[in-house]
Amino acid sequence: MMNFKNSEAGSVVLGLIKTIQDNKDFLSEVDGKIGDGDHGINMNKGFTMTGEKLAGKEFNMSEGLSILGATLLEDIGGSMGPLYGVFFDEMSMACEDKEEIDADVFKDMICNAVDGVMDIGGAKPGDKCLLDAMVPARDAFCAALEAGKDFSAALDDLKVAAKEGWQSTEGMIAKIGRASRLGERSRGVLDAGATSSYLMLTSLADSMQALMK
Amino acid sequence: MMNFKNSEAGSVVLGLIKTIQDNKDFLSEVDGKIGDGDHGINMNKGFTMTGEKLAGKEFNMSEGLSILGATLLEDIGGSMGPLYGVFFDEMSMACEDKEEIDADVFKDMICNAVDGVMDIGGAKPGDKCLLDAMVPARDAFCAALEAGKDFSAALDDLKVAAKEGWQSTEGMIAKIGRASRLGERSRGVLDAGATSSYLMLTSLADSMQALMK
Amino acid sequence: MNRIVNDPNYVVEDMLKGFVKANSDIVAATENSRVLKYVNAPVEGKVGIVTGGGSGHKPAFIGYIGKNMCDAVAAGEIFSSPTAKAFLDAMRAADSGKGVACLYGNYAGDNMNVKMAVRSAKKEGITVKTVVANDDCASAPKTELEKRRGVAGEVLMWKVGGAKASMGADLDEVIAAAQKAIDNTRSVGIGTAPCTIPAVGHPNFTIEDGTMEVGIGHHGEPGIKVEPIKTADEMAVEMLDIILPDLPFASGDEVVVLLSGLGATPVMEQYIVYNKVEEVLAEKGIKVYKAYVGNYFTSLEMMGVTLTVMKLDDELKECIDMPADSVGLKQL
Amino acid sequence: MNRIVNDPNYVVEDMLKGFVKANSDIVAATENSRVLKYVNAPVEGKVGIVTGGGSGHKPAFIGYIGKNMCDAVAAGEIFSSPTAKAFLDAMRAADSGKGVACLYGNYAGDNMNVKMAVRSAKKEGITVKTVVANDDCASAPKTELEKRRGVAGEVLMWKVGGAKASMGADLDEVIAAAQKAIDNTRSVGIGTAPCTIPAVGHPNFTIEDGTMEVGIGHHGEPGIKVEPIKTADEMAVEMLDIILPDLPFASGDEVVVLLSGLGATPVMEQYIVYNKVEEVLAEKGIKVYKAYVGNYFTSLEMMGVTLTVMKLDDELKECIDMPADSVGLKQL
Ligand SMILES: Nc1ncnc2c1ncn2[C@@H]1O[C@H](COP(=O)(O)OP(=O)(O)O)[C@@H](O)[C@H]1O
Ligand SMILES: Nc1ncnc2c1ncn2[C@@H]1O[C@H](COP(=O)(O)OP(=O)(O)O)[C@@H](O)[C@H]1O
Ligand SMILES: [Mg+2]
Ligand SMILES: [Mg+2]
Ligand SMILES: [Mg+2]
Ligand SMILES: [Mg+2]
Repeated sequence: MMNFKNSEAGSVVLGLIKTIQDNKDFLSEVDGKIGDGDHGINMNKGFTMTGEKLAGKEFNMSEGLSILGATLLEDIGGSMGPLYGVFFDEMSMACEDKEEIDADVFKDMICNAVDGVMDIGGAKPGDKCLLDAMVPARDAFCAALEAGKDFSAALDDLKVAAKEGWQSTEGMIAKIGRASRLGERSRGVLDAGATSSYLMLTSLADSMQALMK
Repeated sequence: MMNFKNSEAGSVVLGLIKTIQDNKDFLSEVDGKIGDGDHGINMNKGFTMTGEKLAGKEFNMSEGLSILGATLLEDIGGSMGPLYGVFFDEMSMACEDKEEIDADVFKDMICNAVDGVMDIGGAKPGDKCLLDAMVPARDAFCAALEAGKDFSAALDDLKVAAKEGWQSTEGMIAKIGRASRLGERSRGVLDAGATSSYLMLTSLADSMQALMK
Repeated sequence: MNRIVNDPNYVVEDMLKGFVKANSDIVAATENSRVLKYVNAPVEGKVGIVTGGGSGHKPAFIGYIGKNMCDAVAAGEIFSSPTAKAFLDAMRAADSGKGVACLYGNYAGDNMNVKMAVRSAKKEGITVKTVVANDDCASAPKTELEKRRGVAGEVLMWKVGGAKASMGADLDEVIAAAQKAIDNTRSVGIGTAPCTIPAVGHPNFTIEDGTMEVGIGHHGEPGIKVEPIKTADEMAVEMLDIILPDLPFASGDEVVVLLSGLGATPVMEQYIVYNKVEEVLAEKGIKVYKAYVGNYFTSLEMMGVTLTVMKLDDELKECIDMPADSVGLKQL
Repeated sequence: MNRIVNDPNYVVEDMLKGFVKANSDIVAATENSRVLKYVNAPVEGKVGIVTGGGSGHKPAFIGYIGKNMCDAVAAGEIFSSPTAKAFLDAMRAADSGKGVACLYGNYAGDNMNVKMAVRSAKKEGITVKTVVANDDCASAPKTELEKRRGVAGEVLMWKVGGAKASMGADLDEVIAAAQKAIDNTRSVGIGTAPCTIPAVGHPNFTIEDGTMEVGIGHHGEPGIKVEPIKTADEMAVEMLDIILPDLPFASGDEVVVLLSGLGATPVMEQYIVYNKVEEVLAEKGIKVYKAYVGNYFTSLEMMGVTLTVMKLDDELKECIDMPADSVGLKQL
């Protein structure tokens, strides 16, 4: 079975929350190398707040994503509030009227979300930022569908591309965000935002694949 | 020969200066345990300034002591400015009209100096302060003369008493100065001011004994 | 590192509450717990002055709320931009119908959150214009001014913008004065010891003992070089060597100098540096019209100093001369 | 420890020079390089206010020179009393013929140097009377008030004495008001990290990480107990538990609270403590009439806070309300 019900997929959002909580210290550590060391704190606060809002509630995937996006936008500042806020808000809007989530719906979700991030942040792949994991992941997913692969196989491709994209940030010079002032000194270290993006894309894909079983 | 010429004894003051300079760090270290750790700095500044004033000048012992006392009084604050300022000023006044310095002259010097310190500071032996070295030293010197000892032998007694008096401060509770607020916690540590007093009294006695040779 | 906090995750909340209690003659809370306002805001007939930024820079940002200064401030987490919502609520609190000048520093997060807030404010009929401070010479070459960070020069931008607004200027005039202030301002910092975000618990960058980092940012962003530590006089000369040619400042100029400690630097040391700064400026024929020395823009307990110099004209002088009553800057 | 100094033995000289340059609208040098005075001192017809003490406590002591504050200040070495000569020269600089109130803190060195200066001043026909601040509850039991140190409460003593003198009071009235101020003031400090005198080069006392010292003095004089570090709220409660019963303060009292950082404590943390202080006072029915939170009396880069509470009557309120224009305390 290559799709799943929106109404049964609230766990996707819980998976995202757990992923961030589990990687809180790691994300701050990566950010500390060429940033200000708070990426894990910022993310954890927003995701944990979302978890508290969702606790004991019934919610489907699009509702969960919507609350996540709104929480990030309203309650979390920094760069991550607006960037991931828009990301999850766009994802939510792309599926809110769908009962069944299939490859095409997810394609809209990831495409709109990535566009939203580019629009608000003005960055592009190669700038050493979120987009270095997001854009290759989106591209790989779309290419896989194009090539006739099924939803789950396309998510496998997405995960591989997200990981490679994330790892490629190590060799990059930051062109955006705090680290961009470092020039050459920003090379040789992974990007914090790309790290959280890779972890969340992987979590998303894993959760969805589990729902397909 | 049991006395020496005031005019040939400027070296006594140079010996005091060197003693303080050599023990600067030690004095601060002792002060750091229950005080604020600046005793060596304070003393070194005043004594070194005096050294600069005296450099290349002709001066006898009473003149040297007068400049030392005045420098401490005018240029060095803290407790040491007034206390040691008065101490050396009184010493100087007790010998300024003497050509020969003998046991009786020195007896006046040390007695007046110690009285001056007690007067301005309001402390007494047992308070864990300068006086715990000074008073026993003075008393031993006077007692030795009383017992018929000569100047040099009386200075030997003075040195022994100064050292014992100094060491006795270890067992005392401070009753005056910064450390007095510590109560029991001030016990078990030597007193900084008694340390410098012991060192200077020893230097004084050594210099004078050398002049007698 | 011994911190004086309760829950490290709620230091900003606790601090804001204490700040309002202690300074209730000047600042007031708003419905948004992350937004404080001047007790008299919105001031009838006056352009509102808004700023905001990450916390941990005391007295920036909330310490510059007050009479002839800022009307409302959005406070973020430690070293992290406030939310778009907080900026929006600050704009609401400051607007008396005359529009709002949002005068803030050039950081990615602040840019994005202000952008979203301005968009929402517009929908509500609040006109907001912005000036983005970029006074930190060390953060990008002169050819890329738009990439430079805002640092302690922001204090002078608020002083000028706040004074101009109180003089009755309209929004465009306030924006023009604040923009002129920051365009004529250059800053650079030297860091000598790092700081620790309470919720992180260890320094997130290092400055080795015996070294100093020239051009360091307010959040420990690496500077332009790491050198063996110099004397205070040499630091003053090195900072001026970066700042003066950049504008450039020239003989005959009158300037404001703002020398700020980064948090834990004894104020004594700041005056030791200032002593040389003024001496060098005098040698170059640059006259200090007014000096501000003290902890004006800090980074928790980071050590080091930032030097800011602003070139004056008559309008800027008039704004600098105006009295001010905020917690961080009081001028009679 | 990375210091920002030139020759560590001349930090006070360098600092004083920088201070005068930066604040020439308020302070002026005198013939004695260790004495600074208010630009308008001696103020015709006004009792002169003098203080002095060791350096390293910025803004104390020189930062409290100014309008309706102190007229002249004697500056000692770091943490060491000024010379008798410096106190005398400060008295000379402050006296307009109406006499001088020398308001200083209870330290052995200061007592001796002031004593000698007062004696010399008398010979010159300058009448000097003194108030010796002893607000630090932790420094001796209540039965030995005369042994207690003066700490941050001195700021309030200067504020009151300075205001009273500016109101035209005579020397005895000024002395009585300043004495009343300090008699109604209690302080206690908590230290969380030590400081280093530049010329010494290493901390001269230790506070282990994870511990705090309750009752610590402004020069690191050991306090009444060393405890595992507590939360900010618990520190506030612990300090109030020492201060409140000592005077004692009671329900219905109106008070001034002065919460000062010891130097390197982020101001954020000071407000976190203040938040709880005010809450506890409110619970006990004690009303905060005015709060001062910030670095009012420091010890180089020592960490920790001191809490000072002064009980008010109408006269003290009037003095506290008076505007002031000094570097360390500006009040509009
Ligand atoms: N304009 C932008 N577009 C996309 N990602 C960005 C942008 N600016 C910053 N980032 C990402 O933000 C990450 C830092 O996030 P975080 O540490 O939470 O915020 P801050 O930099 O405000 O402390 C960087 O690693 C980078 O990936
Ligand atoms: N009233 C006093 N009479 C005699 N000695 C005193 C008195 N007060 C303090 N002392 C001495 O001063 C010493 C400390 O000197 P120092 O460290 O130079 O000054 P401060 O205490 O001002 O830092 C103490 O060890 C004590 O011996
Ligand atoms: Mg970050
Ligand atoms: Mg000492
Ligand atoms: Mg951040
Ligand atoms: Mg001392």
